[in-house]
Amino acid sequence: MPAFTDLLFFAFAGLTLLFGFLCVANPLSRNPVTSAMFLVLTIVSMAGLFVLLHAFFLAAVQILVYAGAVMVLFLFVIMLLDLGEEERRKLNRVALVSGSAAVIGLAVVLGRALLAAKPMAKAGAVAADGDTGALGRILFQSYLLPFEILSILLLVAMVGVILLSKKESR
Amino acid sequence: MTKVVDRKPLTFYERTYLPTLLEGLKVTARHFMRSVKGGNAALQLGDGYYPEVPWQVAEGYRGAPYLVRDQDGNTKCVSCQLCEFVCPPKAIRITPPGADGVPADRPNAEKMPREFEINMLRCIFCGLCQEVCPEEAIFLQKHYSLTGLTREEMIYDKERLLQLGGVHAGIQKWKHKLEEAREQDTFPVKTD
Amino acid sequence: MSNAAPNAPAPTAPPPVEKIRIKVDGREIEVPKTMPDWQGRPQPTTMLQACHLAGNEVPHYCYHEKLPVAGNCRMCLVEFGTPMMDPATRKPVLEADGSPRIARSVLPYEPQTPRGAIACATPISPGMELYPSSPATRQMREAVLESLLVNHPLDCPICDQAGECKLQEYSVEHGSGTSRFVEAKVHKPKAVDLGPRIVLDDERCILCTRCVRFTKDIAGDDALGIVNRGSYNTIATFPGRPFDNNYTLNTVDLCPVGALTSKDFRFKMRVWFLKETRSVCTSCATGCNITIGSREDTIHRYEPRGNDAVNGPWMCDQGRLNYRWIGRSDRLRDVLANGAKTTWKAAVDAVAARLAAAPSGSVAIVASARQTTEELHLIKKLADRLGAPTDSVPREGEADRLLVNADRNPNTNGARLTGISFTEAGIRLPGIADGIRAGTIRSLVVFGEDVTQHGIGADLLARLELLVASDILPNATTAAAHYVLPGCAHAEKRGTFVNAKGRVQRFLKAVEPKGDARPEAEFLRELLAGTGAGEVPATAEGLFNAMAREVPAFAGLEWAALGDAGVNVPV
Amino acid sequence: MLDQLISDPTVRFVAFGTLKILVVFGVLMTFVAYAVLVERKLSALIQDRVGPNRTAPPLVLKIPVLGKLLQGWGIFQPMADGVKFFLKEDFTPDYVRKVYFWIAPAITVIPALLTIAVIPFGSRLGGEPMVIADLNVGILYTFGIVSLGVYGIVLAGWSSNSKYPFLGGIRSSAQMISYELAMGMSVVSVVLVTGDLNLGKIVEFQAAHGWLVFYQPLAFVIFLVSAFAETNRLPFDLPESESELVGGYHTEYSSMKFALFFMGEYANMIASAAMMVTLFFGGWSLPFVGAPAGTWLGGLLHIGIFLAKMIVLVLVFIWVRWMLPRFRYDQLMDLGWRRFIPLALANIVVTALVLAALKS
Repeated sequence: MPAFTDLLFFAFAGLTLLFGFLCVANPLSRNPVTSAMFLVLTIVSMAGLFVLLHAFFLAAVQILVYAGAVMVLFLFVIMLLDLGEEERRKLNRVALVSGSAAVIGLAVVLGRALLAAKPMAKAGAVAADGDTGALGRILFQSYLLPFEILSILLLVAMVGVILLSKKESR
Repeated sequence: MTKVVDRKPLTFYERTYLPTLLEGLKVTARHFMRSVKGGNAALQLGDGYYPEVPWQVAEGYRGAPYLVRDQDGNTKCVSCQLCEFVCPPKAIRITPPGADGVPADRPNAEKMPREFEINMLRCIFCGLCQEVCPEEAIFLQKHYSLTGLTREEMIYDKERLLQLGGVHAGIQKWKHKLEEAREQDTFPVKTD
Repeated sequence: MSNAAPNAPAPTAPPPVEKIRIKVDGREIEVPKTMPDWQGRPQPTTMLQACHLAGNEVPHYCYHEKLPVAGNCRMCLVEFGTPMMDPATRKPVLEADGSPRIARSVLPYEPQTPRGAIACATPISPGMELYPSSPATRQMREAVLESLLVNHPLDCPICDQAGECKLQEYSVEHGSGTSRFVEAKVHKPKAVDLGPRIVLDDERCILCTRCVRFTKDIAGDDALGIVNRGSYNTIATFPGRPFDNNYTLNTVDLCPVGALTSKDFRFKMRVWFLKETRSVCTSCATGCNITIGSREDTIHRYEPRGNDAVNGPWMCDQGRLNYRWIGRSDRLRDVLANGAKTTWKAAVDAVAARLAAAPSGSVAIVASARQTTEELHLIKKLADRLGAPTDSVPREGEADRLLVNADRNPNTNGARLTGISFTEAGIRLPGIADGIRAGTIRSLVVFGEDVTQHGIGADLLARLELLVASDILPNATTAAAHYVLPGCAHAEKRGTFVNAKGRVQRFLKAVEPKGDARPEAEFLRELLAGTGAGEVPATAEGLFNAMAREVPAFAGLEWAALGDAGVNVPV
Repeated sequence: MLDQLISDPTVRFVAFGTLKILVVFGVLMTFVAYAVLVERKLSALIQDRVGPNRTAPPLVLKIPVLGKLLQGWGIFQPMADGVKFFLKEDFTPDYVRKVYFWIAPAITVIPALLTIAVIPFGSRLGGEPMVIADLNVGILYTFGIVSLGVYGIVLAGWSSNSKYPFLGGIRSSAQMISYELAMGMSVVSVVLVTGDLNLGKIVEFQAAHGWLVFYQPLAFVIFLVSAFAETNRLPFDLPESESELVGGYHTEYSSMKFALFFMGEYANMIASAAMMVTLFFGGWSLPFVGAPAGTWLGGLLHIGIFLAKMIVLVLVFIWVRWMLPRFRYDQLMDLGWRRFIPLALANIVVTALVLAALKS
């Protein structure tokens, strides 16, 4: 039933965009907790998109790691800091110009990349039915170096946090 | 001089939480087995327990506060509102008589509350109202199990409080004052 | 010396008062030799005033700052000592260490018995030593209280004074706690109807005569007196004559016990429940300072609040009892558009749009001198924006020699200073009526007044395309209005009035507005924004400060600097 | 026509799927209700009390002996509780953040119910696999859904706008994250042994090779303890600890909204027990015997075996509650981060080494 899958795709894609928009520019509420909750919904809808691509592993990990852990930490921090309603700020001209320049630049790069890409060449073969084995092979063979570098980056961040938060002991 | 008591360091075995776990298991299992085997008298179904046989309160028990009447059947409360003021959960609500309100049903006492309400949902049976009352008009009595179907029902009004409270025979201060005044023929005394 | 000096020079500083040194509780202080008495004339400083300056309050019943001294309650007895004089040499007797020897006020034939002096009437002299905390003073106070309580009925539970009763307070502070009195108390009449507003309970009276002195010396109506002898002393009026003048209720404030009580406040609410809010009386242009006693959004009484620049500690009965209208059940509660209930946003938006669309000069505004100065200022801004003529309504009555002003509007000067009315209120009203009759004025905005009573009759109102009325109580104008915007009484908002003498006084909010009613300044602010007249601050403080910057008459004033007593501006 | 419909795979899938969902949901809800009763009865027996023994409809009481007996066992108590929850006044305090306050109970209870979807509660019944959704990444799905459950508690605590619920919410978020890590890591070694993320396959592996609890005892202990923490059960019920936080995150809740939290806790407990049965106790299989059932009787027997194991584990959950006092918060964190995570990591390394050695 390709039509049904397409329908689901558009539903999830639309929801992702809607929730993403509500996360950053909610016209009804400027509450940081509301924004965080919409980010969670964005992540969940994106997981839906992954499921449609038969990337079950990725979908599950997306929810487990981002929605389940990272966002809970976000919420934890927001609540502990007791952030109030965000004031609607006046637009800063410098920020506006530089911000839109950045967005346009990013859009150009992304557009070119998308145009250059071959549509759906062999993506299906790699993540067929969420084969964790295939994913593991890619991660630990083809992209081992970036993976390890990322791990070291995280390690560095972790060490930094421990150093910063550790109490002075004499 | 503070005395520092050193904690006995736990052994590795103890730090695994296992001994306490086993100990707990032993205790709970022992009680469970005893209950199941019938060592527990309470297990025997039957009568003699609370809902069927109401609990007899002890002397001096402090239950719900009610208003009382004196031996002549008059309202003792004079609407001084001290109980309303002292009530920690703000359960008492008194409507004073005002200038044109009904005078007290006792001669000489001049006033009594137009309305006296106790919200039994708020009342904590602390007894401060009884403590503070200069007229001995409110007493904590023996009711402890107050129920109702609505919140409104649990706000007891003056009539209900007086009816539940009954009669408290005590010194009739205002009557005594009136009699004392009547014995002095110097001044006419208003009796109503 | 020229007596033709209309612009009096700046008043010269009063000549420095001579100081004398005395000791209070062993602590040496310097006090002025004379101090103003109840009429403000300099008189030798009394022991009571000296103790007050030393920070030691002497208890008293009959003494009152603003009344002649009687010295009959004996509560202020204080032990004292004076430097000894050698009768032969007329020189002070000195102790071995060179300090003057002090003769304590104990009786010569009974050395243990203190012989104090009444502090309210005894002047001090140089070198005097006062002992307001000594055991002898304490003993005297205890004895006086015991004697005052001999015949007191102790019926605090049914006494309205309980909670603000000096007898209660001093009994706690200085009394003995038990009575040695076993005989039957003398019973006197209770609940005596003294006049239309006063009830007297003779048993509670301690015969301090404050009420007698007030009615004689302040109110000028020698109505009260003391009759009978000894234990049977009672306060009374002349037989068959009620105690009735416009200041009788001040005796209730003065009465330190519950003998004189107000019929209006009688048995209404215990005083310890009342929230006290500093406010200003609105019954006339005098602007007496008052304290509003309210509980849970119900106002129970007004009391005068001392302010020597305005009303001293007094106020008139008429103003004091003029509070019931705030709690009236027919108060305007709903925002109405053509008689139908609507929301504030809808009504204010519609009114703002129609006013903004009206051609310049076709709108007129009638404001009220009962409104706050800030509101009048906002109305003026709105009028300037719309090119509208404005005025307020005069309200005249009879003045008396004490406090009541002939102008019965609390803020006529505010209306003048903000430019709402011309030098005299109401002279532009006929012009507005003519404009409506001629058809040049087609929209009218009315604040807090019934214009049908003031020359703009119902027939004229019917000709208007738009009639907006903001008021507190319904009247003929609100009945005819297309839009009704419910407003607030002064007790429900904050703001300032300018009294007849140009004193800017602020008042605070005591109770919540009824129903949907809102302070006028709030929706005026929205109207201003809606008609494009700009943004104004949202709070009473901000509004006042902004007004002080814009209106020359208030230049340099600030909300915070007004204080509780107010500030004078030239009028 | 009807035959054709039945043989159509899509129709079969939808029909059986719906049926399974309904039955599983019904059974789960009954379990939740009676778990409460069992908890109350068991705690009463442990503490020398009687427990609920008063509720009974008048008609039942008329039955000579059985009526009195059923009443004594409190069989009708859950129904009375349910009726009470529905009839209680459902109030929302004025000062709460209303939207979050209302959806928080739902967020708590829904993940607990969703977890059940991937649990193979039997082998086969009439050729139909006894699992609602046979997912390839079943374990990950469970963890993902369970990790969402914390939002209910955190939002309930935050939206109540009151100090005790807030502390409960904060505690819960930290506790859940900490123990999710240990729990996830303990399962990794299980997955290493079985080589599959599909829960059905894991059960089949155990049916063939024996229960995993014997292969991975350490992983089981860590999983069990973490399950206590994840379900907020004593000794780790710090988010609601009555003695210090009044009721924790559900202090401000009443009526059905409170009942949802209550149901969420018990549903979570049952889901954890089911998960443990699947992962460590061979699911529907008995030690070293059993293959997917071919007959109806066999299928039902397998479901029975699964349920029996699950009930035993639920009883363990309940028993522990009356056995141990509450942990201190720092002890809880210490146990999670400094004991279980290193132990689980070590377990993974050892398992991997052993597996590699066996392979080579």
